[in-house]
Amino acid sequence: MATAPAANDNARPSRLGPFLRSPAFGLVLVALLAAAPAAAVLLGQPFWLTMATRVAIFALAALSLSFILGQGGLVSFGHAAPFGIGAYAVLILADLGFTDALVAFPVAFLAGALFSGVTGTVALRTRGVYFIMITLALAQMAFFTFTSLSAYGGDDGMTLWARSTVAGQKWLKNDLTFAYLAIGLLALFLVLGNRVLASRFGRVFRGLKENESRLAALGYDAYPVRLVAYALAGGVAAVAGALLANQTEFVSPAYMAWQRSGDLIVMVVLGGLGPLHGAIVGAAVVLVVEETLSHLTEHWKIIFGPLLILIVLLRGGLIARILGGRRG
Amino acid sequence: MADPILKLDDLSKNFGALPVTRHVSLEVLPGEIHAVIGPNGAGKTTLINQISGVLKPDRGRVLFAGQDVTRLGVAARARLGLARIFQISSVVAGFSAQENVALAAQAKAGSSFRFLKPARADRAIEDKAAESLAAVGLARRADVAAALLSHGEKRALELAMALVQAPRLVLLDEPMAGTGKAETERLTELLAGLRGRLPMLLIEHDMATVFALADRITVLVEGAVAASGSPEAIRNDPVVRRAYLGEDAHA
Amino acid sequence: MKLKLAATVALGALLASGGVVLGTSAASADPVKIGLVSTLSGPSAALGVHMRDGFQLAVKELGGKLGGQPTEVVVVDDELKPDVAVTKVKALLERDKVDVVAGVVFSNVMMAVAKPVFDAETFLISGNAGPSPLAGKACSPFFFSASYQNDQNHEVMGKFAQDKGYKRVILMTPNYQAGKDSMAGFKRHFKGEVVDEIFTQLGQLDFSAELAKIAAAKPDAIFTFMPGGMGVNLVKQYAQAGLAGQIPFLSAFTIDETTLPAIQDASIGLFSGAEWAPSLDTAENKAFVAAYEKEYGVVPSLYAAQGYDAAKLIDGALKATGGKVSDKTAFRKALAAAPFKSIRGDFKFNTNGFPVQDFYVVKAVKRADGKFATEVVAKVFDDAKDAYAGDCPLK
Amino acid sequence: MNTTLLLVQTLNGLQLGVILFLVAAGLTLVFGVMDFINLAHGVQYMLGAYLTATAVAWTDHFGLGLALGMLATLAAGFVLEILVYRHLTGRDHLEQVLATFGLILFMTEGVKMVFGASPIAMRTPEILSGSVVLMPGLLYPVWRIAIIASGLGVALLLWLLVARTRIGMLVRAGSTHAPIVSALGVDIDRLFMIVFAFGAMLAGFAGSMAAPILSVEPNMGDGVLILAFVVIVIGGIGSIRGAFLAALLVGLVDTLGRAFMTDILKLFFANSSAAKAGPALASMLIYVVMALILFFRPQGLFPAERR
Repeated sequence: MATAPAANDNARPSRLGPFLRSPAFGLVLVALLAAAPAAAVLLGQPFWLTMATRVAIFALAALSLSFILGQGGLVSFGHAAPFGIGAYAVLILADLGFTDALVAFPVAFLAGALFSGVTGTVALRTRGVYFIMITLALAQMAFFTFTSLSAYGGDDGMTLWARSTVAGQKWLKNDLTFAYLAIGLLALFLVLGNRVLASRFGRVFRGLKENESRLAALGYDAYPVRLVAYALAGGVAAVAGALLANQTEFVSPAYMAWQRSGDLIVMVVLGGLGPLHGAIVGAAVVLVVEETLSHLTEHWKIIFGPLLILIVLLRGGLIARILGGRRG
Repeated sequence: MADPILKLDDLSKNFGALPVTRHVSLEVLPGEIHAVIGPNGAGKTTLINQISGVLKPDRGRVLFAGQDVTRLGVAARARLGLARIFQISSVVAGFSAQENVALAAQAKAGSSFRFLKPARADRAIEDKAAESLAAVGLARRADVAAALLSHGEKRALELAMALVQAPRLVLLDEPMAGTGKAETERLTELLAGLRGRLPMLLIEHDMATVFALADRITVLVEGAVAASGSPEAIRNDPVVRRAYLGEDAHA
Repeated sequence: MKLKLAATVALGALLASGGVVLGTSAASADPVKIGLVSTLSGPSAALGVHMRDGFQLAVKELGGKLGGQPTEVVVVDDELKPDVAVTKVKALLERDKVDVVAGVVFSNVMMAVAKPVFDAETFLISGNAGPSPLAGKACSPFFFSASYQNDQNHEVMGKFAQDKGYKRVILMTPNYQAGKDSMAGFKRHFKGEVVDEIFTQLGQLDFSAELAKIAAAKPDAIFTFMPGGMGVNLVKQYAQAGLAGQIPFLSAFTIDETTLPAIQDASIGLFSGAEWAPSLDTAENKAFVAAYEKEYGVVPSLYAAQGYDAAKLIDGALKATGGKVSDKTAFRKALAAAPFKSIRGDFKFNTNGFPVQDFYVVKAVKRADGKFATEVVAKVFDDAKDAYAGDCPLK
Repeated sequence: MNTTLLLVQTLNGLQLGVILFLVAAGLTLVFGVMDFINLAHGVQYMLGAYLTATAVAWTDHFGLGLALGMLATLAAGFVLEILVYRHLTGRDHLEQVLATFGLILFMTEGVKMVFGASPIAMRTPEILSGSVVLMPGLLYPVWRIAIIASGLGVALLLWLLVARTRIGMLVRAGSTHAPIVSALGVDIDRLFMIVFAFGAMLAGFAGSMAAPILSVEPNMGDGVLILAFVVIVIGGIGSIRGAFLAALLVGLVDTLGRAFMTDILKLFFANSSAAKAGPALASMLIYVVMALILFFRPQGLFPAERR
């Protein structure tokens, strides 16, 4: 039973499982998230607004990682690099006088995609653990590069003195508007991501994860397909980074530290490595549990750590079981 | 006589100091089913890996469809029309049977760098895939995940994936390995139905299958060609009988 | 005078326009809520623990009340990650609706949280970090420091080196902004030759490469700024390399009571610049050190002292306003008067919210009871103001 | 750049390399034999430092304390293996990553709660503190020499163990042909337990040796873990020999890079820009080396035999 969960689902079709794995449920999740800011305002809980925004931002970053990791089997341990680059894109553009999101966000996407595209040409030559480590190495290079940028605060980072404008309007100054921008972008990229996965490109990309030699025998070259997916994921991560820069109004190399890459992997794995929207669940669980536990006790990690172990030992636990659909 | 679709020219390969392929030359003619047999360790799999491009020979050339492909990779050879069925069934386990065949069909039908249009909306590909599935008798299993197919069904699925690509040659690496008797018969029938339309290079242990299907047989012993000829000639070749069939005839 | 009045009026108007919404959340019947931001995890947690303990010791001594009001201290761990800090500070402001935010060990965290705190028109009392922007151009009427401006402890060492007549000095700091500021601060009063400026990696563990260079260059003294674990490693390795007796070791935020228990004997005789030391001879200080050692079993560091003073400062200001924070102008005025007896002795606020205070050279010693502590050697600056106050538009 | 300085820095690099090797050896074995990614290996290093420091303070004797500390680390290794690791073998790599990440959080926080966040001290015996004159004008800390010597000694011992004993043979075979080894009737679970606990002890030993020069604090394992991963990936996973050479390479490159990068840059660029870029470049040097090595040898320098 336990060895082939996918087999199970097919042999004994339950109505819930397939629905929870379907893109439609992803939209349900986004809708739930979208309810939080409105509830925050109605119930006078402004902090829910902050949390919902943060969840949306990290969900977007985790979603981009899930695209290559969950669907493509590319375990990047350097995903914080394009994420941080997106944040720096906003800061550096603002410094140069381009404060508009209509400029900053597309540039952030391109910068992240460019970084991932270029580093991907090297990283994608390797496999397995070697890939994990080379992505870490490349991200560390980016990290140290930004710590040495003294014009932008070096290791300390720098305050972004105002949020991006939209077509010259200071709409994003309003936290509610900003929250919906983040959630909106999450929804957009979730839909786009699912579409890409269902496309001809996505079919090949997903197939490569499961059986690369088979696809080679069919005439597919893995390298360019993976490179494009890797670059796209980098671009989306950078958009999340651009959002984070705007939310915290601060940019720092800490955004691209290796621990952050690890956090993103934890979110994706917790979300079950299955459909993209698992990343939303993973990000929400990590951030909300962290916030709740740390509010209870300073030593919250002594609870959170065993929790992670238990989740794995209990076979992926509820989240992964419901959403995972990991294929034997 | 037509030009051979595949021609191996003096192929040699060593693993370290151990020669595993020695001066092998053979041809597959259009429409022909050419079987390679040999005892275990004769270097059959190494040979097929050199043909498909997984391994590069130390010496010699591989000519496919009139082109020297010795230096080309697996994917490039596949794009030239070389399809392969693996010794151990190799399909995309998480995909449905239909999607597996569609994936194969897609490789032959335009660029895969299309990002937004759902792949399933491509009727031409889906129809071709369904047709190919029907041809191997899997029409009713189209929506089942490949992982859940029986062993024989997986082999048939692989065949469907090969067929949908309209290949110029199919490499079959022990297609009957591990299949039951009934399934072996069904598969043999399927392959026999393709005779004349599709050239095949067949590596197989099951002698019944080999002699039922092959137009020509090459016997490989210790990496070298020991004999080559019609099934009749091979059956009667004293060298082969001694070196190979003699030991294996009862197995 | 006139200008000052105008500024106060302007401030009042500013507060009146924005403070209305928030004002309601801090009704005087509720307990006073203080958000204490500190670094409690990661390699630098020791500093944050001291600061938090110092703050909470003061609250405890005051019977759990600040300004006579029941007080709730909400402690959050910034993890030394700026974005985490911002999120947690927003939680303090928006969920816990704190009246005052206090603490913050590191400058990068301070720079990240300052904006949301000021935007919420909440007072921010620094328990340690004093980055130059907040002292100068980006100073804020909502900011007060119970510590120092970042450059000052480095300036102390520069002045000390100058007074000692050292001619050739090597400077070594981590390669980040605070490190560069540190070198700049040192050089402000040191006029001799700086033989080399060595930048190390932040969080570096092994200084053998740098120490070999220093040994080869044979300077009159070295000056370094290596907070936390880096300092522990450096000092241990400095002694092992046989440099301890040879080249005077001047430092800031490197030798203090958070690191001394780990360095122990290797630290004896090494110099540091500080605005406070456990040996400082005031009645309040003696009582504080004794109480802290009794409560936590370790000698307090300057972070603990600053945390303690921060709580006392808030207490004094609340007493002056009758426990109310809602009237921002009144509370600011109360804070600016520094209405408390600092364990450091003399303590006034400059116009930019930073203290005007004395600075000392201190040195590590082993006390009679076997514990290690810093001890005042000499006063270097009297009633010192920071170098950035002139850039601050506040009057 | 005089020769004495170069010599000292080379020794320093060697010393760092030896520490890294001790940590990486266990990591690469566990990875090679059981195909297990253990992120919590750095925790063993930290635990070794804490346990030894405590034991030394308690017994007031260095040798005795070190022995006790090692025993305790070994015991901790067995306990963790029984409680956590054995339930994770054969699982997906990412699940192992998640669970061992949780273990890091738990152990780090636990140590912080027990010992406090402040770094703690470890005494070294008199004869090993201070410096010796290696050659005229070259003073070198005795403790670092002790680290290099003991590290090389352990490396030799490990080599003998792996190359000459039955269990070593099984480990080597297990890293390349696990199914065959278990088919031979070897209890692979027990083999794993032994390899794991032994690797934990090696990491703990590295932590103990590093304790007198580094600050002993709850997070000390994090940075070392990453470097150890760099080492085993450069060396080729499962290869002790590769780990040894890669550890020395990383130790030397990192140390020499930090020592001379700025000076080298000054030969080509303006002083101020060299001073700015030097430390950053030096910091990323080992990663550049790793990326280059993986670019040309995607399986590391000494890949274990094909699986």
